[in-house]
Amino acid sequence: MNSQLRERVRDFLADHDPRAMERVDFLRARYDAGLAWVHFPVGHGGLGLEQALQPDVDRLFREAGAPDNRPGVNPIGLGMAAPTILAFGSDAQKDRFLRPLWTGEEVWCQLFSEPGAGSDLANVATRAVRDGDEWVVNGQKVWTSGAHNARFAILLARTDSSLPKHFGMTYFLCDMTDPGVDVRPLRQITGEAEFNEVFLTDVRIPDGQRLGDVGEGWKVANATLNNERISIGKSADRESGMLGVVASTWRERPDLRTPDLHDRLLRLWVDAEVARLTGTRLRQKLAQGQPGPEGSTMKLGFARIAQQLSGLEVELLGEKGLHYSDWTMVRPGHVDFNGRDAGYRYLRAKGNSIEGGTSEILRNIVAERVLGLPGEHRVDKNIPWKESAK
Amino acid sequence: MNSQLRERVRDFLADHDPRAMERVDFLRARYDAGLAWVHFPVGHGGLGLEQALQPDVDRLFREAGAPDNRPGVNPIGLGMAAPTILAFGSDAQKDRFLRPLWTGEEVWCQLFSEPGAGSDLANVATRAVRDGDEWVVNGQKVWTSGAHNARFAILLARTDSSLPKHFGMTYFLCDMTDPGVDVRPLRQITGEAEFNEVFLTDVRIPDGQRLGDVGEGWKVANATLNNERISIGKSADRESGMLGVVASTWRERPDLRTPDLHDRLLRLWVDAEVARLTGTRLRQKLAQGQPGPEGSTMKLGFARIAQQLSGLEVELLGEKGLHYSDWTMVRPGHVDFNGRDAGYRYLRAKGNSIEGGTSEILRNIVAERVLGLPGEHRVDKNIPWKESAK
Amino acid sequence: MSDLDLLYSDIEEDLRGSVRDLLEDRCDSDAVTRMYDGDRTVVESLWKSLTELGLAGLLVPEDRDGQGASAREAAVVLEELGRAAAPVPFLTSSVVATTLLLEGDSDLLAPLATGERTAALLVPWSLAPDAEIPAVSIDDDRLSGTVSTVAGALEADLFLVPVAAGSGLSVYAVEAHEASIVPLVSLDMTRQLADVTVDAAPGEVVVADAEQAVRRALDAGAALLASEQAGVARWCLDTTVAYVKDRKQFGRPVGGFQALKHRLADLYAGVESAAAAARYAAATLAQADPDAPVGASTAQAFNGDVAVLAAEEAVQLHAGIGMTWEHPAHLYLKRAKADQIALGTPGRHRARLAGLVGLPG
Amino acid sequence: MSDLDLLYSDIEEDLRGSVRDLLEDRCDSDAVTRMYDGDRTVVESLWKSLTELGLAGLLVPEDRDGQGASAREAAVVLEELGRAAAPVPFLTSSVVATTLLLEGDSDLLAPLATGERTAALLVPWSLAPDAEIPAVSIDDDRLSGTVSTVAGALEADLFLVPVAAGSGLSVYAVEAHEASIVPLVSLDMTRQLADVTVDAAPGEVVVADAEQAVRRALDAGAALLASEQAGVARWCLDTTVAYVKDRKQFGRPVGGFQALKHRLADLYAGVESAAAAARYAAATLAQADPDAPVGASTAQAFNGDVAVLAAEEAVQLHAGIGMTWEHPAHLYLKRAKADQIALGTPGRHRARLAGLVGLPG
Repeated sequence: MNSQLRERVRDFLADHDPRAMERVDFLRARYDAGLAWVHFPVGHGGLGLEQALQPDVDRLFREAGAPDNRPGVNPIGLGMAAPTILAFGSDAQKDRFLRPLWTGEEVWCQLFSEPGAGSDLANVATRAVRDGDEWVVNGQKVWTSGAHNARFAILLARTDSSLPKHFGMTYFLCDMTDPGVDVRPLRQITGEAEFNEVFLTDVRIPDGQRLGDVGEGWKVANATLNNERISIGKSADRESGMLGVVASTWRERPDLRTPDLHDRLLRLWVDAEVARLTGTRLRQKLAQGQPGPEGSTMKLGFARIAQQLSGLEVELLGEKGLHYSDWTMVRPGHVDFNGRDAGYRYLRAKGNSIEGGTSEILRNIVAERVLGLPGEHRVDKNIPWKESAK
Repeated sequence: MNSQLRERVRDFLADHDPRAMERVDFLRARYDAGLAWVHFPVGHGGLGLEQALQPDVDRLFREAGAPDNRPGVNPIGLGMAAPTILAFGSDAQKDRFLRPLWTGEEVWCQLFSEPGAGSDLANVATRAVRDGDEWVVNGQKVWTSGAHNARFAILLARTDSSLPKHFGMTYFLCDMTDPGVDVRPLRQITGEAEFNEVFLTDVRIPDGQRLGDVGEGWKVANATLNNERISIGKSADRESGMLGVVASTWRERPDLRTPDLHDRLLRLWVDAEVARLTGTRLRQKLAQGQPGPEGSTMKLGFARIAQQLSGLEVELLGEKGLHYSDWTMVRPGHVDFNGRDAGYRYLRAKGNSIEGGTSEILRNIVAERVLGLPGEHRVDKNIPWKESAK
Repeated sequence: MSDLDLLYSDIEEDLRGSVRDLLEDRCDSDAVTRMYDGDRTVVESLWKSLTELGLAGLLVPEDRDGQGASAREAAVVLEELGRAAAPVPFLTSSVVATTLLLEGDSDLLAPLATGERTAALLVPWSLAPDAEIPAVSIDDDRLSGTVSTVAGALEADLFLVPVAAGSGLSVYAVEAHEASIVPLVSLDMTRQLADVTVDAAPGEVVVADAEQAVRRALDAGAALLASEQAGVARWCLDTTVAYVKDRKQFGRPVGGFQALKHRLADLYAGVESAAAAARYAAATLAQADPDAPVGASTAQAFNGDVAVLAAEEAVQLHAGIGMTWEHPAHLYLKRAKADQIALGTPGRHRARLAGLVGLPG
Repeated sequence: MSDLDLLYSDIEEDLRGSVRDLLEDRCDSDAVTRMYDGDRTVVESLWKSLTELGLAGLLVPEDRDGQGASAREAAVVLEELGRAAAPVPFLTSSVVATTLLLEGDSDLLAPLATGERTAALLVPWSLAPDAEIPAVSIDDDRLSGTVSTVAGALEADLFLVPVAAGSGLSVYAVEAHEASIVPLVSLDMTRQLADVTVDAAPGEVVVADAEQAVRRALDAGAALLASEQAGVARWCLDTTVAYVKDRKQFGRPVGGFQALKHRLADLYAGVESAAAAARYAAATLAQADPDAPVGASTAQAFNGDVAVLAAEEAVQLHAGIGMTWEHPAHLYLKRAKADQIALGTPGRHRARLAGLVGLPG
């Protein structure tokens, strides 16, 4: 690590005692000092340095006992909204939104998916009609995690249905406290409601909260999604995650072991370990500035391994695998994929190959962008959206 | 079984002592008595009865010590050429070809596939140009089993390249002794040459050996292929075929057993047994007159199981699995899929998912014809063959 | 060997039609889903209608108030019950408990056959036919002990209880009201399990020297569970095929995308094979063929996994909507996963086959 | 823990470039295919060229006439050798035999490093690093016994022979001309095996008390075989992707059919993962990390199957042409299948991992 940067952190901590300050004041000061995300520009929480330096900065703050910005509470904001606002926002938008986003004062959610626009995200039907200096938005969004806690949303809406689907969309920053926004919990197969449906009825968005040009929504949304897809997870220890849970059960319950389950567990141990090494290698490539869409394969493997491991665990537990913790409809504050019981893990893991891009879509992406195989025949590519089959 | 039919066989055997007659004379007489294939019409080796009665007739002849027509030597003739000639042939063609075909005096082969027309069989480029009462044929065929022993071939050739691909083909019966026919062995990954390439240079075929109308070749060829694809194999005993070989090795060599291989073997035992039961059920449906394209699934399963079993066997043998019997280029008289050593079985089984329709094509057929899912986008369907991408 | 008939007779198809009509009428998936929130009202009326069709007595001879049918017919009923994820005690009472009582001469069989009473064998639902059978103890003619994760206990008014009697095993009948029943939050609430405790409960012997009889009852359960699994898998396939024909993305039905077509073709092959495996298990059971245990374990080893695969593919290919509470796919995923463990996992049945067909490890 | 570097240094990429150029020049697939008909002329000149690059001595310190490189560089060479299905004794002589000699102070190491001599360890090629090591017997300083299916014996002029010496094991060096060598018709003729018999042959001890040394040599072989397998898999993927882009059926490239695209996407993920697994095995071996045995067995368990899958998919997706003698795909199928057994099957390595990572059966 850059010794100048280290010194800057040390100086900041000397001037700001985390134990003596209000949490939010400390975070705001850290943002203003450019130590929030060092790869962001000066004036917007950063210093224009390499992203690879950030983990060390975070470590220094952690070691000093400083509060963090609770990244788990605002993943959409930090991971998707912030880089998109940075790339496409006006100075006014960056000034208004980035600081409270980073400090966690304003949590964000994502209003992209719709019942008719899942894998085919460019098929969004939610309309935004211009009315003077505002846009009037009507439609239904789905699979919105954290909508009930969010202050703002990134929103994709159709502004011109006479154009082919990819060209008639615009990207907005939507205030979730608008009276036209109705958030309803969406119950899942696990019994709980981690996600929401969001109904938008005459929601009025100032034109100043449009991100990018009118009709440029697809381009902006893709920038957002690329931030999602290249996220290849953190460096992980051996046997972390789902494997650790199952391996513990295996070690603690010799009575449950059978040769069949043993070989399956060992295969999955190998798969998970190799996936871990593959992730390490990809991160090393990224650090050397060789990122690429091959990161998509990580999510494919993660989903498959999590599903097979959790399925195996239910079988391994046998009689106990027939139990379930609780079917009560709750809205979990925090989703722990490895939490609760084996049945929960089994059911929840089914979502791993659907959310954030289905495994089918990811395989298309790998085949076309990495291997260069021909794309699918696109019947709806060049016809007005309103005339295409829905 | 029909007692009248039983009596007819008994009467025939009383008049024709198989021990006292020349083999070929006996077979010709059996054909003339309508006892060759009882579902064929009277006059062409049959009695116009149900096909389901044939196995019992064959059994009665077998029990009487009568020679059979060596069906293994002429599978293309009996299984594909004969029903197609019956369905599309003129009386003269039926009279000329069916009897020596059934008796085995004339063996048949199939000239359909070409280097550029594998899964896309309708893409044949071999040309047949009319010249008076004859057709002059030029082109190259491939994957022709038994070509070097065959007297005749069923041949698909393009007679009009200005029509879309499916409409410009015609079906012929080709004399393999024509001087323009050049048969060359095609060596396979097993080392041997089970198949041939056949080069056709100015081969002259009389118009009287055209089967079906000019331009009707695709329809006729499909009738031939349906005869191939609904073949769901004979009733088999448990642990027959590849499974029997591997199970024997397992029983004889306790020293080779490991828990990993044990569970894999048991899985394949179950898969093979269930495939056997599925075949039995399909044959029972056929006997009740409920045939259907679901028979295509049998070949899919057969190929997968044979490949996995033979792969397992090589691993099971370990050190011995690194041996191979013989790489010498030979032309086997008879192909025993389960013969020779484990390495041979492993390599040969790779063909099971390619020959007679690849597993990919069969899955398309099941998806479209059985499940009714939409067909592929066909870019070449309505354009002249000569203008389509090759 | 002469092949057993693996098709359905006209009578069997008629039976299927009646059961299917009734289930369409009285077993809607919303009512079944409500069981997960504790509302079990659908069970009683549905079971009553089914018993009125005489289904509870299918396996019982006519002279003991039953229908005198066979495992073949029971298998058809189970295919339909699986297809509807129906929450009735047919498998636990009319197959497992009934098969056990058929081995004795208890008067309790007749009321079971008519549906007047409902019984459950007190064993863990995960018990394989060749596993050690847990038994309660007996002292002074009173039974005491706990049996965990029992299926069908919540619907039963009569328990058949394996009791350790000397070196062997006897089965006693105990009135349900003599036992303490603790319902469990279960992975599959359409077959909710319970822990059952008896504490110095009175009972009467219904089958003495009963170990083999219990194993045969469990084997009958395993053989016929395969038909339920085939039904679950069939529903998943049919529903998914219908959905992908209808659901459009990128301007075309997603069922036209070849990767999905190939997966569904493979799944179709699996479902057809599961039907054949289940049919063979039922046919060998129906005629007490010596191959019946091989048939049962083969079908369990195969169908347990196929039903899970079919349900997993249904969820995946329905994508988002398949993950929701409002779509019934989750009922089948939970049923399939619980059925995979019921009466022995596929791995357990493969291990049993190793012994039965002479392929030791 | 600090992550080991799993990428390639510039020096390693340069090495790869030299090896690849040489193989493109001197290892054409027709010449390799002719080995199946007994024509082995390609081996000697190819091996000579490779040794002239100094590859035989990669693992040997500079003061013993080697290059002083590490397992990382040897792994890069093996990726390229796998990619070309090259028939040279690099793995057997320059990795396994060399690693073993590095544990002693034999003068034989230097001529191995320069390529002047070539050695083979006399063990069956299927032997796993943790298996019992077969040994010949010794009587009056003369060695007698037969070792079957030895790899690299046909190319070697020097054999390293495990000898049962009292309760332990010693390794002796024996001149190849003192032994009787029977070439075997092998599944993979590009690494043709032989049975080797010594009958009262003279030899000299090169490593005493050698059991652990032999195991370490086999483990080095297993760790680096994973790179060969990654190379085999990479060739299969690359060649198949190129073919399906070019091959048209139904008027369009078959690589545009989604079922094939998805299979190739999955295969790509497998090949990338195999590369990472091989890299970790090489990195831990290079710095004698205590995790090296886990790295080797993980890579063997994974890459053995991926290489076979890649070769099988290559044959299947080339369809007819992939089944022919004239297309090189068969060379890779045979190499991959033989490599799956070499130095322990994937199942064998999984069983070993169970012990190494504390997941007993």
